[in-house]
Amino acid sequence: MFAMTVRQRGRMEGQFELTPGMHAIVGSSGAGKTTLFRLIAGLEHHPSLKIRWNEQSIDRLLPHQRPVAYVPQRPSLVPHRTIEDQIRWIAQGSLPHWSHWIQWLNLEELLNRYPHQLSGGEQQRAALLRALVAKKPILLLDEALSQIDRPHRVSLYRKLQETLGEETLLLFSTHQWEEAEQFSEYVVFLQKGRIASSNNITQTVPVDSEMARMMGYVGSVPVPDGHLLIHSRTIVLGQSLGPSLHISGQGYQQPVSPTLSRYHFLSDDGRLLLEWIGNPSETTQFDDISIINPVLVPFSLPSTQGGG
Amino acid sequence: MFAMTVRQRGRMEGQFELTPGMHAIVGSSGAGKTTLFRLIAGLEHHPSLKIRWNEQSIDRLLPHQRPVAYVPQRPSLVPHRTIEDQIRWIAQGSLPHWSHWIQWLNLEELLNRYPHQLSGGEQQRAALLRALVAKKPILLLDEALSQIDRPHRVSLYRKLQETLGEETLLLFSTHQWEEAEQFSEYVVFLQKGRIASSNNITQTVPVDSEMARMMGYVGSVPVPDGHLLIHSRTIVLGQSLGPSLHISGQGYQQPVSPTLSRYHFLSDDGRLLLEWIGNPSETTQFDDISIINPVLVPFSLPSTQGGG
Amino acid sequence: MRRLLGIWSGITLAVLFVPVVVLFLHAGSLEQTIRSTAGRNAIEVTLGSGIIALAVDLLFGIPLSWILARLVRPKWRRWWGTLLIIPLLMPPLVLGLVLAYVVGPASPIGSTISLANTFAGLVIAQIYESLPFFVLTAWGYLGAIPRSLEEDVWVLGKSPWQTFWFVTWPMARAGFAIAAAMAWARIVGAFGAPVVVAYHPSGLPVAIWIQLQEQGLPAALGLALWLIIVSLPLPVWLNWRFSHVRYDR
Amino acid sequence: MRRLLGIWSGITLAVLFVPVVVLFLHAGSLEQTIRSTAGRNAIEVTLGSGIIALAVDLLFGIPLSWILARLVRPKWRRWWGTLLIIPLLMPPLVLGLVLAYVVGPASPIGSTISLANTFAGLVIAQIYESLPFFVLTAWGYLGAIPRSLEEDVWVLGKSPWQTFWFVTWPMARAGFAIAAAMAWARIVGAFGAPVVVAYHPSGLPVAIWIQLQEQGLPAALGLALWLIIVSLPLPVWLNWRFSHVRYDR
Amino acid sequence: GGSGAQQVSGTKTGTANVVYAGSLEFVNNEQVGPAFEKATHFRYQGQGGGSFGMAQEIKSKTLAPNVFESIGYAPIQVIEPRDTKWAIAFAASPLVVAYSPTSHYAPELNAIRDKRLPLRDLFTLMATPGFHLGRTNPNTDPQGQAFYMMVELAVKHYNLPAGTVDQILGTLNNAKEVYSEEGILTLLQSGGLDASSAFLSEALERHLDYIALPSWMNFASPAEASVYRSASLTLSDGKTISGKPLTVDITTVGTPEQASVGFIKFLLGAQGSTIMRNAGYQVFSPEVFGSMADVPSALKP
Ligand SMILES: Nc1ncnc2c1ncn2[C@@H]1O[C@H](COP(=O)(O)OP(=O)(O)OP(=O)(O)O)[C@@H](O)[C@H]1O
Ligand SMILES: Nc1ncnc2c1ncn2[C@@H]1O[C@H](COP(=O)(O)OP(=O)(O)OP(=O)(O)O)[C@@H](O)[C@H]1O
Ligand SMILES: [Mg+2]
Ligand SMILES: [Mg+2]
Repeated sequence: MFAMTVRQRGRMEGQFELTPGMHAIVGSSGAGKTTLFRLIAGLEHHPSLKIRWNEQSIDRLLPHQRPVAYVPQRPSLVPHRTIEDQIRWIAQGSLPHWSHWIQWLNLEELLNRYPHQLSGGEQQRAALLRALVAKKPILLLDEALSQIDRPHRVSLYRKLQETLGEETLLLFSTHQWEEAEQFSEYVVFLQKGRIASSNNITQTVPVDSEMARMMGYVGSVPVPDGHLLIHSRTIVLGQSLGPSLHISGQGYQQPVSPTLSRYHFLSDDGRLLLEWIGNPSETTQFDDISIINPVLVPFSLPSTQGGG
Repeated sequence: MFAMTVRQRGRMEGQFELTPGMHAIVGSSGAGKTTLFRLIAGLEHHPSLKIRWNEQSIDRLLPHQRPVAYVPQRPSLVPHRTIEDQIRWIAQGSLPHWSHWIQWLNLEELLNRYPHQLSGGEQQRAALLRALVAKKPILLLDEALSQIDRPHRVSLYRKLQETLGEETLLLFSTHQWEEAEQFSEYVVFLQKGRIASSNNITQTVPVDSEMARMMGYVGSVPVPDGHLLIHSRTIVLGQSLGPSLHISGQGYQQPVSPTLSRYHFLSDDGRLLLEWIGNPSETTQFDDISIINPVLVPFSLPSTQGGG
Repeated sequence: MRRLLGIWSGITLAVLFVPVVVLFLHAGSLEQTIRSTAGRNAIEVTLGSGIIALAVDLLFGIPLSWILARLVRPKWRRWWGTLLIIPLLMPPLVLGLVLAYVVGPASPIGSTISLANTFAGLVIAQIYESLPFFVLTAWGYLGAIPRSLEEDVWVLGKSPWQTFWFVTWPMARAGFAIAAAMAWARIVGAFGAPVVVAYHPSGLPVAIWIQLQEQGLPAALGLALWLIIVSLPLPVWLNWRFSHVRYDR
Repeated sequence: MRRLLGIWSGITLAVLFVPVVVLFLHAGSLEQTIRSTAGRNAIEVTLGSGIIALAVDLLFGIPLSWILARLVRPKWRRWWGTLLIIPLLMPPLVLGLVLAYVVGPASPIGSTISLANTFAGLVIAQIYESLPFFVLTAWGYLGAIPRSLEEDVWVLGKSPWQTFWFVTWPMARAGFAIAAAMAWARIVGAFGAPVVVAYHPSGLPVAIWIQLQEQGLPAALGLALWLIIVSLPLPVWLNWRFSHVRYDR
Repeated sequence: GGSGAQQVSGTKTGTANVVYAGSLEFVNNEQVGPAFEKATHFRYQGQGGGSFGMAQEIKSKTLAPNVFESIGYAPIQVIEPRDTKWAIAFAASPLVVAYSPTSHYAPELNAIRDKRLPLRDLFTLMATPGFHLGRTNPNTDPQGQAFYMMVELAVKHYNLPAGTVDQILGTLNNAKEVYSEEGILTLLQSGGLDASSAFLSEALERHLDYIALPSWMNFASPAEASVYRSASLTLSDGKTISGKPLTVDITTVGTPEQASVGFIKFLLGAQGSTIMRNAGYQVFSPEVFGSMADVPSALKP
């Protein structure tokens, strides 16, 4: 069990509890993800900080004494040691034990190189392995896979999920909401230095429009109890089902590539209501849409995405 | 018109031509994207390198003489100058002119900070602005937006696309195929130091299974002329349309979150044929699938994703 | 461990300061020293010649160290390093004896205009005592500034020259300041070479020497204390003004 | 611009090497010098005492510079820098005068055992001439190593001590090597302090001085050339072995 | 500045560029020099250092004064015959034993100084193990030679036990007590030495406590030359030298110029003699060494 509380005004405030497993930290740029990780890892301090792990208080321990391994966002390999040297150093000698991972991460041929001789993604993979061999029960990945291509990243997450020990906690920050959805049980959502929510992923409801947009919602419809948020993936084209989930209007599809289309949906009086990117479909024109699993929230999202 | 040829065995080989506009460089980790950018920017050299821009040869110019602005993959701000100072320096004094961009990138309050006081994504936004104010006709973005959250990144790409001058070339590398699909006209595909293909995005056909996987194809079906690649986004559930695009079997849906589902599709004899992540749908069980816009290629992709 | 290191460093500091403390304890009257014309002259001579010598060090040393740090191929670095150690190892006394050939009456220069026992001769002696220290220190610092910082702005259209002033110089300044402080220490303390080629005009170390012969130890130490006092402001200012640019998180 | 800088640096190098060349031209027979017992003794004394002094410099200087670079709060850096400039500015001659108090029988140390004119006295004189140069140079280099390099492995379970050896030390070595080369130059060239407190056993600079009086300039310069020759290998080896760790792309 | 090269200056405004033994620093720099400048229209520039070292530098042409003033004739012989062929001795500096008032032995030394104890006791005291005596290198310094021979003379004179010379001095270049000329009085003043050799002039300038020596052993009286000659010393290079007065010898370097000759003339004159005497030197009528023919006529006695 991991529990954290902090009350550092303007920098990091809030608290959350997590069970072992794989969980995501989500928040827009500058929300405080890195700050949170650095607090957990012991690189930043605040008197109000309380961290408990398995009933032990760890917030007064020095960074190297904490049960935490942390992969920062920026390149972090030791520049003047080969990949093998530094991984072996962290692993304290037992590399053969890790040969499966080395192979899986495609690092075999890179082991005797220096970090500056690796590409960005290769460095990230090496840094990940280096953190794994530290064998700490808490692993923090701060956008640590951001420079690895999508399919590899996805299989890496899956692999991590599979090999995670029973008693291990993996926290990762990501800018791809789908990855949080796919691979985390809980999501800790940060906003301007506050821990805004921490929920089971299947129950996560956006607390404000920023979070909603980050989660991929593209618009909202006012209903008596609040607003219905619309996610591009929950839209079903054409007339459908129950009246509360049904929005009337006309839409058309604009193919972007063989596998991607842009959709525009206008109200009956010709106003652009929604615009989204999604799967191609067989119809280029359609009447009305309906929404699967609508999410009801007390705030509204403009129907088209704004800037910045 | 931009044209480049290089024949450096084992490091970068091939050639391509591009018209002004916004184009993506795609390739898996270590494929050579950064190397390509550094060659264009003049930070790396090879005798065989030829680069022409508007009928002028630029491959013998020093980096600062080239009509190129380059934002590298790693943090690249000048560490001991405030954001404002360095942007003003590159812009040669005319910052007010850029206030719209500063606002749009949410940089107003960060201008008088030093780079180490910014979050990763904030640094990337500042670096982008710094490159924009250089006002070079060729802009190279090497995963320069990788640490910005999805919705902001998408609107940034859109904004760049809109404000791009007639005579400007913007090359960006990305690990998200959808972004290439959405925002580039041409895609240059790199593979192990080779320029493997450069095509109009709407005509891009994967040249091998690596590229196919990167493009999001999740499986293939053998047909007499080759293989039909299957993209999760082109799958329509349930029985449908023409016979060549129709695959029979049974599938079921597993909801991951309110807006995401995992699908499994088995052949009639019970073998797992496909597995993909996609939109939720109203049916949890379905018979058969059909494919929209199938892509025919001479190689096959295993029906489930492998590791690494 | 850290505690032990702290104690050990405390001891080191104490050891380093023993001579300073002894100097304070045993120096004769400061006031009396400064009242003597010879003492005042020596201070003026040392400051005047020292600032010129330091300026020349910077003028010669900054470009050379920059060239060594930036244009020398990595594999040649060691050779250049070795080469530069040779002038570094010339002891002051030997420098004096050798410079006597160069600036003295017997040299080609000296036969037309002898620089021995002139202000210029003193400045030359000081330059030779300090320049190798400056170049080596500055080179090392410049070499520690990552090349990529420069590349990152070249590709935004800034020339190497512009880049030097905006990017490299502010980072290198801290190194140059330390290098200059060390050069300055060599300059104001220069005795071996000046006592041979520039007894006149007497800078402070030679004046201390003369004072020692004439008046004995306390008077000489009084002048030595003045040396510390008058030579301190420049390096302190350098250190204060151009102290380390820290930029990592 | 670059061309101009190149030419200017060439001139600087030429200027730096004038004394070395003159030394070669005017030095008496090398062979004869080494045949004299005094000459051989001086070489042995200088190398023997010099290596001990350098070892002490390292032993004291490395921890102190590390503490200064790592544990001193940034806002206090300037104060420490100022403090350390004071011993740096003690000229060799003044050090000699002051050390006369320290090593003589009048001092707390000296009252039990006088160190004047002993091997230990010579070593002490050399240490005081070189240690401030070592500490300041080494401090500067250590300060230039980003803190984040250490943090990045602490968070993988490595203690600061382990981190020092694996991460910091190899990067700092280049700086320590240059600092040691400079300390060594001060040690082997130490004249001002030894001539006062350690005329015996005569190290090379004092021996050169005696040789000058007994045999004249060519013989003295012959010994000076030996000084360069015998003192060169150590710093060259340091420079060769621990040359800059370059790691940026 | 400018050490006016070796051509004869036609006008009277030249510079006397004097290189002298370090022990003459005070008297030359502070007294003779200023008085000379006031009395004549010449300028004065002085430079002090070890007599032999300076001589060697003049010989190597790295130093070009026009007057050289040394302790003893031997350093001047180094630059003969190219730069000069003669020297004039005109004063002598008495040897004394300077001591530290903070020494353990200060009471006895004070008593000897005040003649409450016989001078003989100084030598038994100096022979005491643990007595820190300082002297200079006889191989490079005339004072070092004189001090060595002074001890010899005293031991003989006072009929001290045979081993006493060795107990006091040890070997010629005894590493325990031979210091540099530049360092020796510093160590004495810092308390590092109990006693050391010194010239009377130095002891006066630096306000040192010292024990004066009778003329037969202070190497400053030409009248006692025969006594001095009875002592001898074999240097490290095998040369044997015998004692002679520690005279202040002066000569011109290169072609005599008006300024250089003028300086020597001034020094030999009444005003110069007074200054020298007041500074603790014994002044006697000038005596020429070397080639009388080459002495400028203005200086011939
Ligand atoms: N200095 C070097 N020495 C040897 N190989 C190198 C060096 N620098 C890069 N490489 C190799 O060149 C290949 C291309 O690297 P590059 O950085 O261009 O890849 P990339 O496509 O940008 O990858 P990523 O998406 O991970 O950033 C990689 O396999 C890398 O290991
Ligand atoms: N040294 C500092 N001084 C002042 N503000 C800082 C400092 N370091 C970080 N910040 C601010 O704290 C906030 C949180 O930064 P943090 O790096 O934790 O964000 P993040 O969520 O990791 O963002 P990103 O996704 O861009 O990496 C940002 O607004 C940043 O500007
Ligand atoms: Mg961050
Ligand atoms: Mg790359």
